[in-house]
Amino acid sequence: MSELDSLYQELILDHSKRRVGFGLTDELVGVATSHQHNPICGDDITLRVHVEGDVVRDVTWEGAGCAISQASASMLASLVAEEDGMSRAEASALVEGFREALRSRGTKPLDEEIFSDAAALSGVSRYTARVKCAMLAWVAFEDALARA
Amino acid sequence: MSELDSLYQELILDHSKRRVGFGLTDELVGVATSHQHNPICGDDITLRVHVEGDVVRDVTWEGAGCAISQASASMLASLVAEEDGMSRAEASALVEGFREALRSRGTKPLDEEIFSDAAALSGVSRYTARVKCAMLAWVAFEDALARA
Amino acid sequence: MTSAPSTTALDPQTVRGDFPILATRIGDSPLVYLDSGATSQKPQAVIDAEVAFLTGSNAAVHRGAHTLAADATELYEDARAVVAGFVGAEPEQLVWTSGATAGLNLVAYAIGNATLGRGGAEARRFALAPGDEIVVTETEHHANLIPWQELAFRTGAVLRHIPVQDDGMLDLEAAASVIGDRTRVVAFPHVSNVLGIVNPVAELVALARAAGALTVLDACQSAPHLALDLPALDVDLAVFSGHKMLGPYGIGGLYGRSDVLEALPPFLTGGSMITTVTLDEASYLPPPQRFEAGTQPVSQAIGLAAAVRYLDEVGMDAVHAHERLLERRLRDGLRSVDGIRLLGDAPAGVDRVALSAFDVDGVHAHDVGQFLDARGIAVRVGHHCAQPLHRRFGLTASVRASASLFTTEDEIDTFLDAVSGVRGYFGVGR
Amino acid sequence: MTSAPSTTALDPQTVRGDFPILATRIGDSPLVYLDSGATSQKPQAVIDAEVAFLTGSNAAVHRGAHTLAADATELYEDARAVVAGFVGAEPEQLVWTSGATAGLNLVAYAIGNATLGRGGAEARRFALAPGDEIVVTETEHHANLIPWQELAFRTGAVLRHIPVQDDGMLDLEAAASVIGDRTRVVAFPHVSNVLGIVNPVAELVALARAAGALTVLDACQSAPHLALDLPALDVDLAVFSGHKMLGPYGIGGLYGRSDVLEALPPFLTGGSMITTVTLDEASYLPPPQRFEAGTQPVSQAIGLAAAVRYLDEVGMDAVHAHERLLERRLRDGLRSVDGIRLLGDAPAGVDRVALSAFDVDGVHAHDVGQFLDARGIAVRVGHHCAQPLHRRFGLTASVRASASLFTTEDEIDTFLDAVSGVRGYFGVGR
Ligand SMILES: Cc1ncc(COP(=O)(O)O)c(C=O)c1O
Ligand SMILES: Cc1ncc(COP(=O)(O)O)c(C=O)c1O
Repeated sequence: MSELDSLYQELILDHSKRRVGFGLTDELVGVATSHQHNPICGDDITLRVHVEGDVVRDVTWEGAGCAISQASASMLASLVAEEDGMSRAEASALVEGFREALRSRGTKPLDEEIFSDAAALSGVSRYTARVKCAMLAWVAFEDALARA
Repeated sequence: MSELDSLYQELILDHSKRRVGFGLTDELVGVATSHQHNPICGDDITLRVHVEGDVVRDVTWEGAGCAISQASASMLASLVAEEDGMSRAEASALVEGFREALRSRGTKPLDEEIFSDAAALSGVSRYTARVKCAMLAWVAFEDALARA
Repeated sequence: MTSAPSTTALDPQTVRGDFPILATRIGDSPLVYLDSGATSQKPQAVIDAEVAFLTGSNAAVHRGAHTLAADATELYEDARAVVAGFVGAEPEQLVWTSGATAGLNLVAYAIGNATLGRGGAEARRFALAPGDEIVVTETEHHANLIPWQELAFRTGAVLRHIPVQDDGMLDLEAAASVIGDRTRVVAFPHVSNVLGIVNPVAELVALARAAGALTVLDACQSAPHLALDLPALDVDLAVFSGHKMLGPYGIGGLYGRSDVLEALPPFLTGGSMITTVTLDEASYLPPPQRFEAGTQPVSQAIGLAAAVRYLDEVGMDAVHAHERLLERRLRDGLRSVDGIRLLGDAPAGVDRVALSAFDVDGVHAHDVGQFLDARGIAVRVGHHCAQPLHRRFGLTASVRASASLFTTEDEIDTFLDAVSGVRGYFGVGR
Repeated sequence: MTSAPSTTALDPQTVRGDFPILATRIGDSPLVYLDSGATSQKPQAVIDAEVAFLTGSNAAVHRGAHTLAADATELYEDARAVVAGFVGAEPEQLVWTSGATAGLNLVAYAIGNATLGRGGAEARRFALAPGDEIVVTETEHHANLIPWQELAFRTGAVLRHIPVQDDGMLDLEAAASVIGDRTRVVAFPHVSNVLGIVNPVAELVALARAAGALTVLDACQSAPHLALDLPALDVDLAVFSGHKMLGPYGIGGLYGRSDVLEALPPFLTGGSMITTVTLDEASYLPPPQRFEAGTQPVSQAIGLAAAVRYLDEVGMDAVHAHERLLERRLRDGLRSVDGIRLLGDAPAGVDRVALSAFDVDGVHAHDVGQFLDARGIAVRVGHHCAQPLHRRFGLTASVRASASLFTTEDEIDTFLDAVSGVRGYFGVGR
């Protein structure tokens, strides 16, 4: 597998087109929205999280960006859907773990057990200029949680 | 003669103390004054020229500065006194010739026949940082002539 | 110019030997540097000039009587004369800045200061009244846009713009109606850093002059590529950046007509730009020193002089001719790739520099850049500090390839070949 | 700091080998460089760091996805972390500037912009009303004086000053009455570039804090000579210049407390400091980027990081201890020469850097400098950009000798020996 292929794995290209969670839900009680923007490339994301009590119900999003950023948002949404009912604390820990791995310059891969499809983003951490692309949705998720 | 001695010739040190023309005359008809300032060292000179018709009568001055600038003013005043009655055109030519020599980086010495004691300032032209010191009085002279 | 324009054609292979970074490999591939529009690479002569200065003559300029200081001052002022000559100007018409952005801010703030009553009677001609108009273009780099926005906010002036056509040409008819009685400043790029088109300076200057407006030219993207004669272009002020024209970072030039610079109040204040200072007030030196507060980028000025000497030796006409060849190959090639949309696809015959920004249908610019990088090809992706222009073309980002005097036709072909594989790799199209 | 402070004493002979320019001869004499207060000489490590960057990793930072651009961005942001660490700060508290003059202008103009309503509600705390007071000292370098004069003119604020005593110490009693209810800004030097005395930062900060005023520290002459911990000094903002601390020209730092930087409106505007830009308005990034418009001096930032790494390896405590030795030898020696008057002859025990300005009775400073230069000794002559301070001491110019970590005691002796011959040569005294 070439270096480029390890960055753009099938799973990533696939998610970047499938875009799980694309399309914002309505604003209800317990729903909070975050808008994030990458000033370098002009990409942006609007991400909405639905929390009931301590339970994160779902993530939906809209936005435009590169394959990495789109795949990352899609993978995050599908992870939240799979986990079905993660707590705020679990969600925060996920974001922290993701951030740490992405900033590790290839030294800390993402655990597939925990991150599911998103573990395919491990390779991004060796491309420091692309870390922001992968982080965009997760930062939005963190921010929206804090508001929800 | 060391390099330094060729810059600070006896004649120069002597003029820097004797200061021919030091002390401004009264402002009369045909008298004009120029104030010049060297922003690098803070030195300044106030130089007054007395012109009758087309004839430059005398130069007087006041000011503080280094040995080169004081000597140069003194030598200019004594040159004008010696020449006794130079025309404006002659005066302008003198300033031009002086400037050219001083900017020549040692390639065009001042002719003693023309510049009298001031010819001792030839050595200054090799010290680009000091050219302004030697020029100060002559620039003031040129400026005052234009106003007289 | 320090030498007669070269009439011999440029041989990029010879030139390449002068640029040490070109020996770099990116993974298994040789570096194909097509990002000169962002920053240029430096020939050895520039590096050597700076190192020679720092190890042999370094000292504060205009401030000491000692030998090193005198040597440094001479080298520094010679550098000014050389760089001024490169753009057709006199030394006292060239103000050192830390770059084009700093130069444009200098002009905008100096006008702001004049508006607040600084600079005395001479400066009154620059003062803006609420409702006065500043005109820019829709193609502006942020550096030639935001300083004017801020000036407008601070003074009550109104910012207007000349629109750009679908083909990347400025709409001169619209310009004639935008520029009018209330116009006080017209600021525009010689060459846009996204479109690569050489704008019609004479026409815009004529409109501005008729309105009595000050003209400010952003020459960042022309200075490295064309023979420039700023006085002949008849603009009032112009800026360029050293790092885009083979020179060091941290140095640039502001050219000004003498009467304009002489009347403009200072911007940055501090040491070396004053005559007399008391605790309460200061009086200022004439230009260019009036605009050069504090310790200047001395080694960088000397490095920039080495850069323009190098360009002059190659010959700016030869540089432009070579880059025109590259430019045609680049654009013709891109046009023939499926799913590519060129930004600013002006009619043939329009003068340009070798720079093309484009969109790949279905693939984000960032991904295109990454794909090219894996083949050693360095391009710029994003909005290139021109968000309004991208919005005008319905995009947030594009890919930009920009060549330089050392770019070869083979490199252009390598690039085109890679671009034609992008959509396939990302599984879009066909 | 990147390494633990060295406890071993500094050996200037070892250090000298790192500075290629020290091999220079001035005529027949070895160079004795006593003009580090104007600009420092650069160790080979600084030159090497810049050259390595320019020949191996040069590319525009924060803007490209290609390999060189990513490498360059990393080196550049690492440099920020290293330089911030050197002054005890976090990376996001360090804004790159082109030098101290630019940093002080940034602060003064940003306050001016806040006064004109820019920066929204957070920035209102900086806005000045007519009659508000800005306080500086009588010892100021023009860079920390004129920007405040101009700000006062633009806003209607009043500029006041803390006087200096005959012995060069700031008059703290007077300071307590100058700084008061109307004081909004207190700007002062950590070390004056003429007196060499380390000013009582804690006392001045306490007075300013009590008045609710913003504090701005000019750390130009302390950063190269003392271990600096700006957050511990509790100032709001501070500036320093790279070229005075073994680094390149064209780079400097503005340190700011996070809450202050976050609330301050931008100064220079352009690329790389924005989030969203339309033709009509722009929104701005958080600090430090908000204050870093346009292409930054990238290679110079990397060079400055190499400089502070070098200083840290020698150890700032060792540097200060060595320079204290030199300083005592210098001042004791000068005191024993007939007809010499020291500026700022503060009581023994006052902390200082190795810098002495003095007047030679009957001989103009320029002539003293020339005399010393003929012996290879480089000193600075003039007003050193501190005209009001010279006027305070009844002078227009003085001679200044300033040492550095590579200065030896022998060099101080050579200097003192030469100084004792000055009046004889010019035929004054005895
Ligand atoms: C057209 C144009 N104008 C202005 C600038 C700003 O130049 P700098 O970033 O060197 O200040 C650039 C480059 O970024 C440019 O391409
Ligand atoms: C105390 C002090 N402040 C400010 C400055 C200005 O620094 P720069 O000229 O590097 O901007 C200097 C040096 O000239 C200085 O010594």
